[in-house]
Amino acid sequence: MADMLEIRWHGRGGQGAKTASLLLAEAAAMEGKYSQGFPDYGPERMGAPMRGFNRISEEPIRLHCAIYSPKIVVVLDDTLISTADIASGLPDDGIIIVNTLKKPAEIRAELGLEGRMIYTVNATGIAIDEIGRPIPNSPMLGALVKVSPFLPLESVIEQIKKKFSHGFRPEVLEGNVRAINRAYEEVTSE
Amino acid sequence: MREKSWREIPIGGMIEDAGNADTYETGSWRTYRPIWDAEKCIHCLACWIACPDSAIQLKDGKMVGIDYSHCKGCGICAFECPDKIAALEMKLETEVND
Amino acid sequence: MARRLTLSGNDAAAEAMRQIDPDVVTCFPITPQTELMHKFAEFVADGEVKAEMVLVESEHSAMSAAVGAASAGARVMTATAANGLALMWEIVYIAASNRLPIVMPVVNRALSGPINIHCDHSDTMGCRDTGWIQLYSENAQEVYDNVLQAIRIAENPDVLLPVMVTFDGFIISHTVEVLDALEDKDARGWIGDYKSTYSLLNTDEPATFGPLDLQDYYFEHKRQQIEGMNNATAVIKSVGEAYGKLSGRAYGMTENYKTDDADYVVIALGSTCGTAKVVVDEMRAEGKRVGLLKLRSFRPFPHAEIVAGLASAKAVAVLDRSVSFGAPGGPVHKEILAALNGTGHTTSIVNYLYGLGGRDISTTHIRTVFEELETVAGKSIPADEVRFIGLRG
Amino acid sequence: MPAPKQLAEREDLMSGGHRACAGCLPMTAMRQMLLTAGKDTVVGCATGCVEVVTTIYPYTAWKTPFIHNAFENSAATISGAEAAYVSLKKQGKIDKKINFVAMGGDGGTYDIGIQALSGAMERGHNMLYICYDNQAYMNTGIQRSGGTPKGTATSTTPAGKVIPGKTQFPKPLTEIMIAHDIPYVAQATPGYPKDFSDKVEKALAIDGPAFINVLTPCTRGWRYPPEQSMEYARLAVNTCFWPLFEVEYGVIKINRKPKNILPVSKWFEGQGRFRHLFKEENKGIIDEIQAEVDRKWTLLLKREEMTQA
Repeated sequence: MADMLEIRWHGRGGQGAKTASLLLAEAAAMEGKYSQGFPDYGPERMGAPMRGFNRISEEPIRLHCAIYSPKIVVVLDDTLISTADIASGLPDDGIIIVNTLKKPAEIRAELGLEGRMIYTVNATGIAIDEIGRPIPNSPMLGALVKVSPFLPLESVIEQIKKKFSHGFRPEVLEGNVRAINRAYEEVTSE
Repeated sequence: MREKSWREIPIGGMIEDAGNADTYETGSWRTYRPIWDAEKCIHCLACWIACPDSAIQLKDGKMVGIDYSHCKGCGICAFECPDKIAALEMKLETEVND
Repeated sequence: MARRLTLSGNDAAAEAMRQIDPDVVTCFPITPQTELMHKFAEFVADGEVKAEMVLVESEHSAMSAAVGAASAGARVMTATAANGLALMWEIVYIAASNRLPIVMPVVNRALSGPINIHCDHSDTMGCRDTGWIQLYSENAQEVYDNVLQAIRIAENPDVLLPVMVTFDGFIISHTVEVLDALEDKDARGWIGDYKSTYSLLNTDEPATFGPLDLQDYYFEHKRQQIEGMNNATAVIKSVGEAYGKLSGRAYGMTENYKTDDADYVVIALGSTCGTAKVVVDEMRAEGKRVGLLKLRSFRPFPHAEIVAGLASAKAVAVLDRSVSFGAPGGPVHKEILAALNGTGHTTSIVNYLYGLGGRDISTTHIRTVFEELETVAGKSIPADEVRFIGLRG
Repeated sequence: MPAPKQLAEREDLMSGGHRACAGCLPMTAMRQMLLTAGKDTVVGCATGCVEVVTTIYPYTAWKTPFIHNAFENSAATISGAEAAYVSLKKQGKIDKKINFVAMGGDGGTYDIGIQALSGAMERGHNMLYICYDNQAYMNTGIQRSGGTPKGTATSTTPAGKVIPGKTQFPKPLTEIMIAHDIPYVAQATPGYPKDFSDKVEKALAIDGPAFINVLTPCTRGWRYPPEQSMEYARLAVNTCFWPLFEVEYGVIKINRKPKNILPVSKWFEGQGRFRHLFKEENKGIIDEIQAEVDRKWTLLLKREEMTQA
């Protein structure tokens, strides 16, 4: 299972962390990979900190326990940095991607973290511009596959199209696609 | 009815023979017996519609007798028979010559 | 031809239900079963199924209406979890006693209290003597496969018993993963038509269902039920083989994973088995002879497969995800001891209680269990010795 | 509309040989219901006297399909059977018209079964629910139910030195069913067979859920001589304790307005369960019940006038 990629998403209820993790699982499967997507479940409602998870592998995935040491952590809301233990279990070569206006170095300072790689992108801004709503999950998927190219951008976009082709206006779909592309371009490293 | 083995009966407690309670005789429950006087009877069927045991026998919409194999002797029939007609009378089983 | 899908366990069950397209589906929502029924309700709303969906006011009525519909000759399904299963419990017995082949996915969840929505097996283990067949599923793939097989098992004339297909709440029900599904025509061909022996709707041959059954016949009817459950073992195997020919995924009563020469064997059911297989592979790579015995069918209980699977075992860990309060060990443990009784097995058997209320069981935990087995081999373990996994001391 | 003469042409679908008490009026109600509904009728009954006495394995008194499931779920069980019918009909697998009748005693209806009943009515199944109300849990030994009248001596509300029988008025079940806004609700009794038969016929003809509350005197539980079962049913009507009325799509019609309304004490007299009420110290209870009966009867007359308008 050495080749298995594990990802943890941090967000608040309503920001789409669960949707993003499920969407990513589907996109990976579409690429012929094996995948899992699952959220933490509790009684929390809109606004509460919550987490989503992914496993992605070339081989069938048998593990059904919690993810303790993700390779990548995606943070949908930078206000979580001070409250959620976002670096928990992250190995030295792990990656953190944060939706924020701040620079990676500022995030590193806030976290007091050494090692690992930190990336930032203004996903909320992009979402407001392109989709008209501050839902950062789609652009963060774009940033994620840029930082760790385990999936082609096209397959994520394809999955988004599938997801939004039913029951959504075409503008929403197109906005999401633009948002993913922009985040893919705009995500910055240290 | 001979008690059957588990291999001989339908599964799930199904009873396939609708209305087979008919073969179970409750007539022995009686202490009083309704005696019907065909001459007096006006066939109003007040007894028949009230009988809890389907024991009033009809033919072509007219009363023809009492099913003593099921009649429990409750006496509703005689009570419901119009007072002026009085075609049904309850008698102690021990007093009735069978 | 398989269709590769990415679905949660709940959606996998719903997908199988879409293909089965029962005549009647009764339903009352309970976490973590809700999304299964949401998905099926979408199929109904979109006209993809012909099923009549009865949205009842309680689980008690869900099972009651299922009994009514099945008695009317319909193919019937419902689904529930935990407290919902407990509320329908009285009628769960009646469904089995009346020999109604109802199939019910049960999403395993801790049975209160205090109230908890996460996985353990206290709900279905509490139902193990209701007369239902119980198939436990490791992942979404098995959820889908088991639901399709359950119909054939339940409706087999030698069986005619209801089937619970269980899967772990959230761990399986809410995890999206990859599975292969049958093409619709293959699934429909597999399921076939259903013709019940009796039907309330047959007014020309009226029958009485659910009579008062006293000292003179009740025992005979229970004996028939025992026979149906006994017959189920062969039927589960033959259905599992036939399904293997159709789908490439064959099933048995158990999955004996690398147990053939194993010194140390873990016995478990549900999602934990997947995690345990990973540990078995890792430890095998390290040269350790370890294996997993996965119970797929808990009712009927797979005695023969267990005896075979433990043939070489020096020590065995039985993992229970529910408590049998006051009994020596959990329900699975007791059954394993009973299965080995009289077979001459001298294996050391240790009972572990784990995962109550959704407490995670990790690869590290399972590795520790195997390591502990190495230390107990050859020792006599008291039947009432229970060890705990992941419990704060 | 069927009177006994017309019903006599039909097949009696309840066999003799069931084990009900001599003089059991619930069984008379069953016969009358079946004569009206006919053979293409699926009947379900809650656990209780009727179910027990008619289906002692290997015997059944039912000549129609019959199902007993449990105590509290007669309405849910029949709603499932009806759903199966709808499904199979939709698929072209069945064609003929079938009636669905769910039943329960007052225990199985007023009390333990009210949730399933309420749910089935709300869902709008095309079925008739009949409560055969004998005003206590007779099957288990005459314990009080939510339908037991105030002042009644039962096994669980005995007429004691301190407490003179049941202290509460009965739950107004018929009114609760009217409040469900279903197409048809009625009160009846086999003591008036034509009225009851008319109501069953109407309820089955209507598309959607219907409910009939049927007062069925119980010789054992009420403690009167068995031959007087029909008479006690009629007395309940003629004292206005049990008005015969129906509510069709919200419009109330009183089916029998007694010319000489008798005092409720006339109905109580001769019933052992009310004997203690005639003691001097309990007279006030009869007055209280009479006042309540008067109030409800007056209100019913006004409601009839109001809804007929």
